[in-house]
Amino acid sequence: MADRSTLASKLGGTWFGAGLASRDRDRLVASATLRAFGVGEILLREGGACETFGVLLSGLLGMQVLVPGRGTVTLLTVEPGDVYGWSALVPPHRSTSTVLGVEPGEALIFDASELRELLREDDALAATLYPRLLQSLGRRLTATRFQLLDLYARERDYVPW
Amino acid sequence: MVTSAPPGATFLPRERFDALLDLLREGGRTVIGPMLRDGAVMLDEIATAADLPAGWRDEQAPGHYRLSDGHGPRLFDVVNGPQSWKQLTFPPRLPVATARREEAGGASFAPVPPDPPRLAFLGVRACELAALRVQDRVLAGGTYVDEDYRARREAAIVVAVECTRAGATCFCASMGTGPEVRSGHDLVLTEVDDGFVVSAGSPAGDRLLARLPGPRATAAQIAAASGAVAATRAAMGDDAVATEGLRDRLMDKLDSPRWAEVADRCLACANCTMVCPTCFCTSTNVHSDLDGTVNVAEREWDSCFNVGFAKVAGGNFRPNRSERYRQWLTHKFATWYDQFGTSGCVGCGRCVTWCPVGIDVREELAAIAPPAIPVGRTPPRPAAATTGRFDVATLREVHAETDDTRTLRLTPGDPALLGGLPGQFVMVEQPGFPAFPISASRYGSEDLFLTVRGAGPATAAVLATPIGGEVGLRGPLGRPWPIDRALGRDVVVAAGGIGLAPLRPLIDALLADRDRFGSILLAYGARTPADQLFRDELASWATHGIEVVQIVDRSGPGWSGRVGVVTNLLDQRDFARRPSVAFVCGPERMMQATTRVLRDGGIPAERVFVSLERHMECGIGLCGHCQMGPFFICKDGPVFSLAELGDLFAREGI
Amino acid sequence: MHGTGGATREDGASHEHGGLHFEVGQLTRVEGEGSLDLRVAADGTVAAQLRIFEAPRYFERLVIGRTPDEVLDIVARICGICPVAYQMSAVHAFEDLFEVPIDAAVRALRRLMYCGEWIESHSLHIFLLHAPDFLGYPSALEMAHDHLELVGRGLAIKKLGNRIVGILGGRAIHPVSVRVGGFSRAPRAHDLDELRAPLQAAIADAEETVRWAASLDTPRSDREPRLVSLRHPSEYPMSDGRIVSSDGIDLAPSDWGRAFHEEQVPWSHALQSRAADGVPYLLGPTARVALAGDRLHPIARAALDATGISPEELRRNVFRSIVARSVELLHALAEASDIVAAYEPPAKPYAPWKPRAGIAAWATEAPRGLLFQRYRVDAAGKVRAAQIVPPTSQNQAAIEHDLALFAPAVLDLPHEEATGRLEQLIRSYDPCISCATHFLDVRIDRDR
Amino acid sequence: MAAQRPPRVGVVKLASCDGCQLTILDLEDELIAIGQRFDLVEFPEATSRRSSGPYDVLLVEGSVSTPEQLERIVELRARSKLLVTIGACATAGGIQALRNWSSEPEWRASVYPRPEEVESLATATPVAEHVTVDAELRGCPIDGRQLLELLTALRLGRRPQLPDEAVCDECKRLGRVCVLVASDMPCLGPVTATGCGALCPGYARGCYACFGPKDAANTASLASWIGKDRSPAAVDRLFAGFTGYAPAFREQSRRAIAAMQPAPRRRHPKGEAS
Repeated sequence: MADRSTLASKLGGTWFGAGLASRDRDRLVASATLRAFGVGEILLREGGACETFGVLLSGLLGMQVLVPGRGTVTLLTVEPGDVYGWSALVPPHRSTSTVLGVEPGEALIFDASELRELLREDDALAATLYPRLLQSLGRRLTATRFQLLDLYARERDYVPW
Repeated sequence: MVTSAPPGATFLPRERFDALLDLLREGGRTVIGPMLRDGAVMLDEIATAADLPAGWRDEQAPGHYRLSDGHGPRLFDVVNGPQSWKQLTFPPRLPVATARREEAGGASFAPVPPDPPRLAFLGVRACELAALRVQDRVLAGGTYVDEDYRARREAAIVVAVECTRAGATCFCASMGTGPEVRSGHDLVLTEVDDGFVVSAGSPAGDRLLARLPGPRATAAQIAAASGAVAATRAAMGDDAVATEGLRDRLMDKLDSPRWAEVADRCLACANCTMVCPTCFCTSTNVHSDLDGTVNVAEREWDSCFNVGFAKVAGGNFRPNRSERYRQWLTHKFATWYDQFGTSGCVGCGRCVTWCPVGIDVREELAAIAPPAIPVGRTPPRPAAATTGRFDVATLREVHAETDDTRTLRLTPGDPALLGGLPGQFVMVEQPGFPAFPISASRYGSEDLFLTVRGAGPATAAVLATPIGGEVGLRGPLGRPWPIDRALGRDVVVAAGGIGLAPLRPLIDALLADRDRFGSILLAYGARTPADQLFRDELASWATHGIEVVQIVDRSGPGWSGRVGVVTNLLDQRDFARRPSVAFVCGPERMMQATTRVLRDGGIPAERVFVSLERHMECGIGLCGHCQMGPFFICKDGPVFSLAELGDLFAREGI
Repeated sequence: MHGTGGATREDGASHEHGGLHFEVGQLTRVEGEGSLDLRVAADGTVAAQLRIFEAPRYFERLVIGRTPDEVLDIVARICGICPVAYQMSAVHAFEDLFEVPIDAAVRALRRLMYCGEWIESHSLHIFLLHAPDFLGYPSALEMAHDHLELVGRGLAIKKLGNRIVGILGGRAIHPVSVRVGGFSRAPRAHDLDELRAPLQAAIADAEETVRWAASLDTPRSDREPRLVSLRHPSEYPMSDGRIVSSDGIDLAPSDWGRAFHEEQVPWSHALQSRAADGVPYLLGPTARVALAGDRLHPIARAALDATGISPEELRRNVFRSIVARSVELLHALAEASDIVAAYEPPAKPYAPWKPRAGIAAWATEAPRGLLFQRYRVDAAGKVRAAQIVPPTSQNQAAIEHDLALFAPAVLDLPHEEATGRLEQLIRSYDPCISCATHFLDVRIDRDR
Repeated sequence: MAAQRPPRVGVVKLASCDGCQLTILDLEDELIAIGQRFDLVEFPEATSRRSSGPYDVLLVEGSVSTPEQLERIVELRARSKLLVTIGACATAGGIQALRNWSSEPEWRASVYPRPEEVESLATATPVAEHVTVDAELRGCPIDGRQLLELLTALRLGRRPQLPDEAVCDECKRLGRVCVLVASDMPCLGPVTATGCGALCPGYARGCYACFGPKDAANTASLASWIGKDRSPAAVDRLFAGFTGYAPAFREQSRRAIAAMQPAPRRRHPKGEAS
């Protein structure tokens, strides 16, 4: 069980946490814990209650959805420094995908209800945290659009013979 | 304003005109000049003065041309007809190369050597001389030279005629090209009441003039001549087009609503480009016998107004009429300056007269880009490539990269092709099929590696070459990756799909001098794991001092790596800590997104380099197809810095 | 209905109520689509029905509301094999009504153009369509394996015919230069020079062709047809003269309707033409050679005489039409050569004209025979009604008549062979079934 | 490259004048060579050999204008690897497609004494309206050089090089004088696909669009220019020619008919709003 200051500095070392005032970092990590995970270890389950919000410190996380007949499909991977479990902050607080380890690593995780409580009473903190969250979601949205564009697909000249 | 006729001018009485023709015909020359045909003045062989349109005059207006006779004895009162002299210096059709399939199964490729006719051009107007000067720059003044054009120019004598009448669509005075004849001619005639004041403009002209019978022109005759030309200038006026700062005014109006309005009238019929004396765009068709044994590549005039002009496999960079009209007008009056240091318009007025629906560039320019204060702009860096040469390479080995992409190991007959640089390309062909551009994916000591994706018959034909079979190559062409810019700096190499192929020789070069560069990151995005190129090499690069990060759009069996797009690999990074350089290659849309992230990450536009794709047909900047704003992708690129491209990158319809 | 005909035919002879029903599926090596139905009654008499299932194209309706010059472009499309013939009948009809004076040089060019089409059409038929019947091949391409010289000669002559029409009209099929009053553009003198040498060579080839055609052995066939063609005081009939027949008809080319009329028969899309008395009549090379042989070019006349084939044999044996056609091929080449040699460009390629209301009608000699057109024109020169009578529709009754006469001789042969013989007879007429898109009695002014 | 077994080629016709298939026989210099390299298994106009398929390549001439032809083209498509339409009738409906603007029964009645005995569809339509077409040769008739290019491309397995530009491109390359600008003759060259060799301007007359509309033809602009000093009906007749049913020209007719007062000469084609 690492002490608070270590957690705060780990948070500060990530893209998500970089530039947060130390006061804010301390308030955030007050309810945070470290979680190590291995390959294939599930951190959140699609459709399940999303009770933790996490910042990836190392390793790689995959976001999967289940397609009957095709099994689980990994749609996107999360890079260290980015976040997962945003549903913890947005109603109805259910995970939109299954989050599991792709490469072993460590995440800084926050209890959902405590984090929500904290952001409710600390408007200033909320005002700095939410834009970062939206930036991360925005990137995922853009990435998904490019995946849809299927940019690398071959554009073949139609020639019947 | 006075004409160039010096005191030493000769006077040629009109009834003695045949003496001049005889002189020009000496040594078997053919005289080509203005002759009446089908209600217009066309360029044809002039046997005697009687073939010239004596007493005829033209009435010209937008979309309107009529001739009438009975206007006295003058021979040159009709100004420009629909044909310009490019008809003779740059023929509408020309066989340029042959490709043969040999009995043995081999192949041979050869250019067609120039064989210019010996001509005398009679009646070249000032605007036409300007047009020839423009052609000289475009076709014979750059890194690459159209040998056939140069030969035809050198074989021709130019006899100019100063205009003593202006057509209603003429605006040479506005473009500063006439009506006075100043240079580019061997002889110049100015027609007065009873004959011509003749003077020379070159040593060859001096020699001809010396042998031309007739008295010295009197001061009165010379005064009459210059007076007539001055009157023409006055009649024409010089305010039809405000050329001052026109280039920048136009380029600032790429979004003008007027483009759409003129497109409603424009037929995209290409007449303006066909009659234009400086338009030089061409396409090449391959004419084969039934068995594809003998194949002749024939070049023909093409036009940026034609729908197929900017097409590449699966797309068209200029699908709309408004974009094509904008391309033409901005090229003529703006980007031409960037490319050739001169206007592409000489004010001959043909595009106005011969537009079937009477669109008048003078009006369009005034409406789109009214006069304003000029702003400077730096022209692009010249191409740093060797001149393309024809060669036959032998196929040694084929390596399947993916289901539709193969890497060919070829031994060129000409070692010069191995002297190419990372990022340069070669034109590849099989007899009977059009040639297409492929960037080298590796330079070996004896072999050239090309990674080709089957996207149509031409690529399929090359991929079908048997081991030991022959492939036609021309190159190396284009501007390479500027590796020197990366010395001592961190390097980001971002590749999408088969975009990794043109980057591989760059990576080879970086590894060869690994210690001269800072950190090297290779971010590679592919469609699926199965679509990755050079899989085993990706692994080995990772063990040789390159951080290799791979990501795929769609996960697949056995894939336990990253899923997403290349930007995901870069958008958390801070490139501002140390000076970095980025080299990016992939689909255009991928490059736009990636370069944006790189710049947000702190790499300046001058140090972000991309390699562009366009419809490349000649590979040496002479056919016009691959034009993008002020650039020819093949000659000025394909590698560009974002700074050079400016806001042209990612703009639609350019 | 589509039989498959020829080598792979499935349908055959079948007995029905005492009679024999015999069917030749889709005819091959003819232009257009037709088939043949023979009904042999119990008493042995044969009834022949030539079916033409060419889809109707309503040309007589398409030209309504059009100007004369537009009509020239439209009627050419009735037939890709003889477009010039359709343009010639129409242009003469309009010029006759509008009284347009035609320059002598223009008239010569028109004749040259018609010669070109005769050469192209006749050589196509002789060498590519008909010869395989006599030599026993499914097509000229197979025939070329063993008779390369013959096919090569035919193609060379055919190419020359196409070239003549091409020079005058821009292209051999649907030429573009014919207009009321003359041509939109007349060739310059030297434009025709390229034809001189090839024409001389082709004349020699055509003389050889006449000998060859005369030497072919033909099935027996005997008939006494009524013959109809144009006849001109001095020229071999093409665009001028009078309509004459072997039994005394003598009419102006505009008066075709006085002696002939059209009927619709239930088994065919093509209307059939009959003489007033209903007796079939025969058009084309055989008729022209019989009725105007004395107007043949001396070279052609001599070649015909040298064959030793009697006028009776030539007239009565339907299979001899290939000889008459070869003689006309030679004539067209010889006359073309004369015209080229004497050519002086006209002062103006066409004469101006003014429209006027009335009936424009004319008949000219298409390669296959008399082609008649009739237009009702309003004061503005627009067509209000049209009648187009191609040669094949006029020959159709004669073909059926000859088939009925000839059939009994072959009905007992193996089906293949019988089919071959019957097709050969039909091909002797060089039927152009694609032309069979023409109609009777257009009602007037329906158009608003 | 060249196929080991010569491709089985069929040539068939629907409603047409036979001129396009005759163009094959008019390749006099190449005909025999073509016969050696292609197996002409079905070509009724030229050979008694018959085959109901399958075909490697089927060249189809003519437009679909009878119920029987409609059935037939569907069967033929099923029996053909490649189906290539040749000529204005097959690719645009041809001159007979002008009946699509009128009442077909009325036309039939106007030309047949016993119309009920003639089988005919209400419209004459291009083949591509009924089955998939792999390639097309335009023209009325098609151009021999383009036909040869198609056959060569087939044999070499490359794309045939068929121009998609205006007649004007070719007209200017050949050094012809524009009849529209210099003689005020109505000419459809600027909106018509080339391929004919700019024939008509070369013979001092305006183009009448044998090859049909070029890609993205701006018919409205040309029509209004030509219409400056001509009646709407005259301009309409110009577009209502051998490829008048091609979409771009049909659209122009729609505009013209809508603009024409009083009642137009032609009604709107069936299946199109007035």
